[in-house]
Amino acid sequence: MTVAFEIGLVVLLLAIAAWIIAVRDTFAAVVAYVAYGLLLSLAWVRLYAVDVALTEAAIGSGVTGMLLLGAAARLRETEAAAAVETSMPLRLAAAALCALISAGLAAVILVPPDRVPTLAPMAMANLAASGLGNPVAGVLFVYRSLDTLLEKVVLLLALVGVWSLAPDRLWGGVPGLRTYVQPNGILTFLAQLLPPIGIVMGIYMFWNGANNPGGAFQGGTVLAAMWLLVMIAGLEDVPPISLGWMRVLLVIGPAIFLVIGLAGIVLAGAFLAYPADYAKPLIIVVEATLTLSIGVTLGLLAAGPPERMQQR
Amino acid sequence: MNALTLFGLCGAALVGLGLFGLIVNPQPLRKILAFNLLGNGVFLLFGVVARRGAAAGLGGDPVPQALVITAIVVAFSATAMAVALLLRLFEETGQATLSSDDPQNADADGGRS
Amino acid sequence: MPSPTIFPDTTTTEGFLLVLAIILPVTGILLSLVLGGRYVERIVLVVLPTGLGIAAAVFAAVWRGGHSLVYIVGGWKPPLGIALRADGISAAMMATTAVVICAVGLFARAEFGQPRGQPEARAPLAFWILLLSIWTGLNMVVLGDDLFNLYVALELLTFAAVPLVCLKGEQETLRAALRYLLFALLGSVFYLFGTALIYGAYGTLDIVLLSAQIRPERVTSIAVAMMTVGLLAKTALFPLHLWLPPAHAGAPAPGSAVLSALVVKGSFILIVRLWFDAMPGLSNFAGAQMLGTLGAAAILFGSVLALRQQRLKLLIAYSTIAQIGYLFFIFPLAAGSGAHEPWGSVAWTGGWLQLFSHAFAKAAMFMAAGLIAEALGHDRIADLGGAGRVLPITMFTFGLAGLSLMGVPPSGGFVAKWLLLVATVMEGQWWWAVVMLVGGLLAGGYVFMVLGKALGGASEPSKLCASVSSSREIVALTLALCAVLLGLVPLQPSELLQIGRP
Amino acid sequence: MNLALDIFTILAVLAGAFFFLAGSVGLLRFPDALTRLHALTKVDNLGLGLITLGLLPRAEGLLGGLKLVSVWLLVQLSGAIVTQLIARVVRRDGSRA
Repeated sequence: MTVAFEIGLVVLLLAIAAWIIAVRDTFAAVVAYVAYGLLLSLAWVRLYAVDVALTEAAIGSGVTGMLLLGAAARLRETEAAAAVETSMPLRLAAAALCALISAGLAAVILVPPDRVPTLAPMAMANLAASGLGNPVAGVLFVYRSLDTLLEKVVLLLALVGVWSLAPDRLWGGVPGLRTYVQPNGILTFLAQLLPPIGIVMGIYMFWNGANNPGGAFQGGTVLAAMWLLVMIAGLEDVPPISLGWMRVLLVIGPAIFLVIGLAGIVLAGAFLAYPADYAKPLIIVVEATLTLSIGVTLGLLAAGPPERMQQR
Repeated sequence: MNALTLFGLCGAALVGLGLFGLIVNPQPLRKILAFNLLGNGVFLLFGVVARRGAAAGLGGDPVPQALVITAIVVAFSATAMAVALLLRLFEETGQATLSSDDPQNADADGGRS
Repeated sequence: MPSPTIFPDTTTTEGFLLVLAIILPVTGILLSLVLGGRYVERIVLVVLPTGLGIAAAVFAAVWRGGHSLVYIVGGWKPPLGIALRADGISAAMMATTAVVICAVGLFARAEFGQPRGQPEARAPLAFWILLLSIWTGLNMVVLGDDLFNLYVALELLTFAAVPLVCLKGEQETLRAALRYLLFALLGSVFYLFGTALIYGAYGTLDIVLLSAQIRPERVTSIAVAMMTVGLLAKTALFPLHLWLPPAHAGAPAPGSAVLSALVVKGSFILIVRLWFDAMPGLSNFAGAQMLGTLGAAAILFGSVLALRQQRLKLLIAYSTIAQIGYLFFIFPLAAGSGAHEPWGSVAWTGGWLQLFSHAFAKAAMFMAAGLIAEALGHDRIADLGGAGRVLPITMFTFGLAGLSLMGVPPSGGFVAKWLLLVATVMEGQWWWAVVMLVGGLLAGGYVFMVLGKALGGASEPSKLCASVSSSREIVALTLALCAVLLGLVPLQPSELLQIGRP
Repeated sequence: MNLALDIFTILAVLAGAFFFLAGSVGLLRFPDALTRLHALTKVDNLGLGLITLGLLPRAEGLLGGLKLVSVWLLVQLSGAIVTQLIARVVRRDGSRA
C-alpha cells in the first residue's frame, strides 16, 4: 500500500524529468521543473528528511525556479535561433554513456552493504551538550560548522561573482529585478498582505529549527521571498548594491559566526566550539544573524547584477 | 522491492537523465536545468544513504541529510551564477549560445586577430 | 621512510596555524565587502603578508617537527566532526600558494587600484575579493581532511575562478567563463556522487579514517572512478581540457597567473589525496596506466597546439594543458603495482617538484605576457619583433620560465622531469620517458618561437603603447627565479614531501 | 463517534481527491488559459478545502487544526491572486498557451 504511493511518486518524478529534458519550449521546461521540485520535496518527506524537504521546496524549487523562469522569459526570443540539433550519433553515444552510468549506480544501490554504517547514534549521543533538539541542526551548527561557515562564504562569493558581471559604469547601481508597479493593483495587495505572515513564518522556521525541522536556510529563503515580493510590487525600491547597511547585512551572519568561533578558542578550547553553558544561546545568535544574511543574499542573487544607476 | 531502493533507483535514473541533457542540449539554459536534475539525483542518493542509516530513534542519519542541505545551497549559488553569466552573454551578443559564431568551432583555439 | 601516520584525533601544538590560514582570508573577504572602495587595498595589504607569514610558519613547523599538523575543528573528532591536517605536501603547497598570491597581489596593484576620490569601482573590488577567495579555497583544499569539506572548498575555488575569467566583460571571456562553469559544475556533481557512495559504504568521509578501512569493492571503485573523472574535468586533463585555453587566456594577466599556476592544481591535489592517501595500495595498475596515458596525450596534444597559436596568452594556456600532463605520471610511477621503491618515491618527488616549479614558472610567464600586451598593445606572436629590446627584463623572465617548462638545467622543471625520467627507466616503464623527451622538445619549440620573434631584429622599431613599471617586471622575474632556484634545493623537499604519508 | 469521524474523514478526503483529479484533467484538456484557470481554482478551493475539512478531526489539538486551516487560507489567498494576475496578462496579450 505504502510502496504504491512511492511507485507513483517516482514514476511521476521521472516522467516530468524526462519531459524537462525533451520538451522544446524552455519556458515550459522550467515550469515543469518547479512542479518537479515540489514533488521531489515530497520524496524527501518520505525519506524522513523533513529538513531537506523544506530546503528543497524553498531553495531547490522555489528560488531556483524563480531565477530560471526569469531567465527563460528573457531568452524566449533567442530560442528559435539556438535550436541547433545535436547530431544523431552523438545523441546515441551520449544516451549509451548515461544509461551505462545509471546502470552502474543502480547496481550499487541494489546491493546494500552488509553492515550499514551510520553516525546517527553518535550524533544523538552528543546532541544534548549543544542544547539543540534537531540533530540536523546539530550537524550543521555544531559538528560540521566549518562546512556551514564556508558555505555562507560560497553564497557571498556567488553574489560577488554575479555583481562583477555588471558593466563598469553601472557599478554601485540598482539590480535589474523586473518590477511591476501598478498602484492599487492586485500584486500590490498581495505584497501588502503576505509579508507580515511570511516574515513571521521565516522567523518561526529559524527559531523552531533548533528543535524541529527548519532552520536558518529555510527561514532565510522565506524572508528573501517576501522581500522580493515587496520589491517586485514596487512597494519598496530595489536597493543599489553600494548601499552600506545592505553590505553590513550581507556579511553580518558569517562575521558573527566567525567571531563566536574565534571566541570558542579562548572559552571552549577549539575554533568553532561553544562553551558548555552557552552553547544554545550562541547557536541561536548565529542562526538568527545567518537567517538575516541568507535572506538578503538570496534576494540579491535572485535580483541579479546592477542594470541601471539610481535616480538621484 | 522496498521504497528505499525505489528512491535509490530514481536517483540513479535522474543522474543519467540529467547527464544526457547536459551533453546533448546545446542551449545553456537547458544545460543549467539538466545540471539541476543531475544534482537532484545525487542528492537523492545521499537521502537513501541517510535513510539506510536510520538508528538511535531517528528516521535517518542526520549527517548526510545536513550534507544535502549544504549541497542544495551550493547548487543554488551555482545556478544563480550561471544564469547571470548567460543573461549577460545574451545582452552582449544578442544570442544565448556557448559556441562562438561557428557552432562547429567549439574549441575557439585563437587566431581571432 | 614515511613517518607513522598520525590519526587526526588530537590537535597538535601548532595546529591553530591551520585555522588561521583559512579564517584570515575569509576575514579579508568579509571586511572588503563591507568597507569596499579604497579600504580593500589596505585590507589586502595586511592580509597578504600575514598570510605569507602563516604559510611560512606552517612550513617551518612541519619541516622541523617532521610530522603532520592536525586541528580538530570545534573539538569534534572525525568521523562526526571535521579535522584539518597539514602534511609535507600541504605545507609545501601552502608556501607555494602564498608566494604566488603575494606576487600576484604586488603585480596587480597597478592594474586594480581604486581611483582616489571616486566612487567604488567594479574591477578592483571584485578582483581583490576573488583573489582572497582563491586563497581561502586553496588553503582549504590542501588542509581539508574530509571529503565533503573538500567539496565545499572546491566550490569556493570554482566560484572565485569563474568570475575572474570574465572580469574584463568581453564577449569571448563571458562565453569562456560560462563554459568553464558548466565543466566545473559537472565535475563537482561527479565528485559529490562519489562522496555519497563512500559515506554509504564506510560511514565516514575523513581521509585518514577511510585509509584504515577502505576495501577493494565495487562501490569503492565506482566512487573513486566518478570522483576522479569529476576532478579531471576541473583539472583540465586531456580530453576534458576544452574550457581551459579561452578561460585562462581571457582573464586579466594577474588572474591568468593565479588560474594557471594554482587553481587547476587544487583539483589535482584532491586526486592525489584520493589515490594515495584515502586508498593507499588500492590503486590498480590499469587505472594508474590510464591516467598516465591521458597525461601523455595531454603533453603531446597541448604542446603541438601551443606551437600553432598566434596569440601569446593562448600559447601559454595550451602549454598549461601540456604541463599538467606531466603531473599525471605520478600515478603509474608512484602508485599502482608497477611502482617499486625507492623509485616510487623518486617519481613522487619529481611530480610534486613539477607542480611547484610549474606554478612559479607559469605565473611568471603570464605576468610577462601581461606586461608585453600592455606595452605593445597586442599579444600577437608574429608582431613581437623588437620586444626584447624595449622590455629586456620581461623577455628574460619569459625565457627563464621557459627553461623550467622545457626542463633545461638548472631549473626546478629540469630536476622534476629528470626525477620522473629516472623513475620511468628504473621501473621499466620507458614509454613515458619517450613522451617526456618529445614534450620537452616541443616546449623548447614554443618557447623559442616566442623568444626568437621577440629577440630577433625588428623590421620596424617597436612603439610602446604604455610604459611598464620596472617593479612589476621584477615581481615576475622573482617568480621565474623561484622556479629556477627550486632546481637547486631538490633534496630537502624530497624528505618534506614524505611527511605524513600513510 | 470515532467511526463517524473516520467515515467523515474518508468521505471528505475522497471528495477532495475527486476535485483534484477533475481539476488536473481540466488543466490538461481545456482549450485556453482562462478555462484552465477555472479548472485550477476548483483544485485550490474545493479540493484542498475538502481535504482540510476531512483532516480537521484528526488534527492534534486546536493549534494543529488552526495550522491546517491557515494552510488552506494561504493557498486560497495566493491562488486567487495568481489567478487574477495570469488572467490579466491573458486579457492584455491574448492567450498564447
